[in-house]
Amino acid sequence: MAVEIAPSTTEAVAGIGDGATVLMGGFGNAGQAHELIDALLDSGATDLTVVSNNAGQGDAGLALLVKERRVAKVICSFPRQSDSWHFDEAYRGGEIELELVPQGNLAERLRAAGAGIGAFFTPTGYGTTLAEGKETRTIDGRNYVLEHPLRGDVALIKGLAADEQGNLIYRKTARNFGPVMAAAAHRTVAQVEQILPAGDLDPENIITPGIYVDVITQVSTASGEAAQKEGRLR
Amino acid sequence: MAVEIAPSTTEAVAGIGDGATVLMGGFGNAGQAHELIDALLDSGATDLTVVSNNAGQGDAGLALLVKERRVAKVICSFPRQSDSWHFDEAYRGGEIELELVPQGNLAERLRAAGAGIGAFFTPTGYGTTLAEGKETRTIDGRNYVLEHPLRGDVALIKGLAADEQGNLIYRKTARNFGPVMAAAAHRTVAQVEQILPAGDLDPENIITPGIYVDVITQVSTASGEAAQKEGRLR
Amino acid sequence: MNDVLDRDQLARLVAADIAPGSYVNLGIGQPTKVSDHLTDEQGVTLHTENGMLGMGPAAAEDEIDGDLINAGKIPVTEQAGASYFHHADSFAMMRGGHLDVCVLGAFQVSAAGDLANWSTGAPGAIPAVGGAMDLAIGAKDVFVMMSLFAKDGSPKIVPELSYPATGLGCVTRVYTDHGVFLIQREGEESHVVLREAYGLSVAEIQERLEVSVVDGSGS
Amino acid sequence: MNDVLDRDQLARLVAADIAPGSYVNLGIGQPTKVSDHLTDEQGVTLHTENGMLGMGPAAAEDEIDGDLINAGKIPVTEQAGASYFHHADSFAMMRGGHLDVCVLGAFQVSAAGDLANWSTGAPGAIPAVGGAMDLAIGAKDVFVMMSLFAKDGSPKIVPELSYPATGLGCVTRVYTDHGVFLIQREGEESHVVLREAYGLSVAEIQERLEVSVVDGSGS
Repeated sequence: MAVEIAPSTTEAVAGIGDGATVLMGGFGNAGQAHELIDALLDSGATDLTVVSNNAGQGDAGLALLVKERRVAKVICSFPRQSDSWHFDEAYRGGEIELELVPQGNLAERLRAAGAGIGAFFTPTGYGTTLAEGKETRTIDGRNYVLEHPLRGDVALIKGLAADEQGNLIYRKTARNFGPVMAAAAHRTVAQVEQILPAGDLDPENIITPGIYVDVITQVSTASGEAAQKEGRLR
Repeated sequence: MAVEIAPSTTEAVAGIGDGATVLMGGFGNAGQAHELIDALLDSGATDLTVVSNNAGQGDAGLALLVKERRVAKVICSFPRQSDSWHFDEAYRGGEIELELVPQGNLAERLRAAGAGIGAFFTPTGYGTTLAEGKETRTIDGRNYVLEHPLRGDVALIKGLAADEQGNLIYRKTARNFGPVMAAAAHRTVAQVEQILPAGDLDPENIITPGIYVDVITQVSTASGEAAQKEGRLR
Repeated sequence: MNDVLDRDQLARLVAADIAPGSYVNLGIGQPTKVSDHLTDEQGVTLHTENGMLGMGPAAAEDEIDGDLINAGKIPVTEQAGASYFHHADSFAMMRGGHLDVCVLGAFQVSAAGDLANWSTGAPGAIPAVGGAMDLAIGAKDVFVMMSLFAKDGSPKIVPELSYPATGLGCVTRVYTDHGVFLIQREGEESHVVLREAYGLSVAEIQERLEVSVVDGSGS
Repeated sequence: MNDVLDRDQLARLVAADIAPGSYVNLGIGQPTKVSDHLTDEQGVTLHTENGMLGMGPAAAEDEIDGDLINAGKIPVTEQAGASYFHHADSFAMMRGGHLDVCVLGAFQVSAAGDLANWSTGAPGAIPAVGGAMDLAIGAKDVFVMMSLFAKDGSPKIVPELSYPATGLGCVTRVYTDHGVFLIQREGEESHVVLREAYGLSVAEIQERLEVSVVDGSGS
C-alpha cells in the first residue's frame, strides 16, 4: 500500500501497541532511529520485545525504554557495553529477558522473515552454548544449526533520503540492519533527512524499495548535514 | 585475491575444464554474457553442467553449446521456448539431462551457495512434482520444501561497468542473476562495457563488490551504447 | 441475464478490484491486459519478477531497450519511482508476501484454491516452470483469470486438480467469463462463492460444476 | 635464543603472512594493529562486518563521521574502490567463505583449532557475542593473536577448551609471543606445528603445553 508521510515522529510511531515486537535499526549510533525511538518512549507503549544489535547505550533511546521497564525482552547480539548500565541493571535484577543471537544469524533470521524462508541451516554457532537445544545437521561435511525467521510488528529505521513512494537510500555504514528490518516487519517506519519527489532517486541505486516501507517522516540529523556537505543531498 | 583484467574473452574464459559447472547469467538476452559464452564455445570445454534461467535460444551461445553436445546437464527454470530447438532436440534424444527448478528457488539456491547457508526451507514448489522426494516440513502452519545450495566452478556474467578492483554495476533488468551467481561461483568472470579506475564508482551504489569477481574483460555491446546515450557512462 | 464477460471486460473487473496503492504482479498472457484498465488514481505499482518495481507500459518502437524487459521478455518502460534489484531479492519479495496481488492464468483451480497452470502433464512434453510456482505463492491475494470451461466443455473449477499442481491452497479469486468466484478458506474448509453470474444462471453453473457453489449475488 | 615477540612484532608477522590482494577482517583489539603493517603494495582490502569493504585507517579528528564506523564503533575512513552493503549481505560474505583471512583475539585455542574468545563463562557475567561466532567461521584462514600463557602461567593452547567455544575446528594459525603455531588438519587428526620459537626453546614450550607440538623450525 502507498507510503504514508507522517508530519511528526509522534504520528509516525502512533499505533505501536503494548506487547509489540519492535525491530530497531542501527549499529552503535550509526543508522539508529534515535528520534523515532524517543517518540516511542513518549507514546507509552510497554511490554515490548526489541530486536536490535545492542541493548541501549547511555541515557537515551532504547536505554531509556529499558530503564523504564517497558522492554520485556531483548533479542540482540551485543547487550554488554561500557555504557549499557540500564540494561545491565534490568538484566541483573531479572527484569528483562535476553535472547542472545550471533550478529550474522540475527541479520540472516531477519532476512529470512522478509524473504519467506521457513528456516535455514547456518554454520554460525554450531557446537556452542548458543546453539544448545537447536536442531543440527551435517551437510556435505560441514556442521550446521537450524535457525528460524525473526519477524517484527514494526521496524524503526533511519535512511538518508526517501522519495514519495517510500524508496530509501542510506549513508555509509549506517545502512547496516535497515534493509533487512524493513522487509522483516509488518509495518516499517523510516526517519529520513529529506523526502524527494518520485523519480529523484536513481532506480539503479535504491537500496530499500518502497514496497517495504509504510511510513516516512522527515528528521534532520548530522547525517543530513554531512550528506549536504559532500553534495549527496541538496 | 585481486581481480585480473583479461585482454580478451578468450583469455577470460581460459581454464574452464571439461566437466565444469558453469553459471550463466541473464534472463532472456538481458544480462547474458553472450561474448563470454562464445569464447567458451571456442575453448572446446565439454561435458559441462550449465546453470541458467533458460537452456539456450536460437543459434547462438548456450544453444550452440547444446547443439554440439558439450552440455551434459542443464539446471534451469524455463528450457522450452519458441526458439529452443537445439535443447528440444537434445532433450528428446535423451542426450541432455534436465533439472527443472522454479525460478525463485534457482535464485535462492544460488544465493545460499554464496552466503554459506547449508540448506533452507522454501514454500515454493511444495505439493508439486518438482518437490517429489524432497524433505518437507510444516513451520508455523505453512508448508515448506528443503532446498540445497547450487554452486558453480565458474560464473559467466555481464555487468555494465567495473572498476579496477572488480566492483560491478549493472543496467536495468539485466542485473537479474549476475549478483547471486558472482557469489555462488568459485571463479567469476564478468564482461563489462567499461573498466574504470578505482574510486570512479560510488561506494554506495556498487551492486557486486569486487571480492566476488575474479576476472573482468571489456566487451562493447548495445548496453554500453544505451548507457552512454543516457549519460550513465562516458 | 448478463452476457458472458469478454476478456476485456474481465480485465476491467480485475483492475477495479485492485485496491489503490497496491503492489501487483501481472502474469504472462491474459493478465497483462489488466494494466490497460488500471487508472493513474489507483497508483498501482507493477512488479516484474526479473527484477523491477515500477514497471511502465510496453515500450514503443523508439523506446525499446534490450536491458529493460518484463518476465515475458517483452521490452517495457520505467516509471518515476521505479527500482531495480537482483533475482534473489525479487523472488524474496514475492515469497515474503509483500506483493498485494498476483494475477495469473490457469488450466484448473480446485475448490480448495489449488492452482494448475504450469504443465498439462502430457507425456513427452518438455517441462518448463519459470516463475509459475513462485508467483502462485507470491502475493497476499492470487487472482486467476481463465474461461470457466475448457474447449471440450469440462469445467476448470474442479474438486481436485487433474493437471499437475503449481501451488496448493493459494488462489483467492477466479475471474471467468461466467463470473467471479471467491475462494474462501476457513481452517481446513473452503467455500466457492460466485459473486455474480454471466451468460448462465447460478443454477446452470452449479449444474455444470462438480464443486458446490455458494450464490453470493445477493451479498 | 630469540626474545619473545612484542605485540608490534606480532602484528608485523601477521601482516607479512597475508598474501597480496587478500580480503581481510581484523577483529577488535590487538588484531587492529595488523593494519599498521600492511603495505600499499600488498593491496589488501579490509572488511568490516558492519557493512563495508575497502575500509581505510581510523579517522583523524577532522574526518570523523558518525555514519562511517568499524565493528568496534571507531570512526574510520573509506578507500578508493570501497563499497557499502547491509548486514545480511556482509555476514553472507563471511559465512560464504569469501574473505581470505580473519584475525582474532582469543582466550584459548584447542589443538583441533577450536576457538574460545567470546565468553569466560563466569557466572553472573552478562553475555555478549556480537560477530565473534560469525568471524570464527568467516574466512578461508582464521588467524588468532594472543599470548601463549595466561597471567597465571597456564597455557592458552590446550587439548580441549575449558572456556565456552566460539567455533569448532576453525583456527588455522595462532600468533603468540613465543612463536607462530600452525594448526594442520588432516581428516579427523590435527597437528600443532611451531614455526619458530621465541623466548623459550621448542623443548621448553613443549614441556609447558599439554598439547604435542611439532617442531617446524627446520622446515
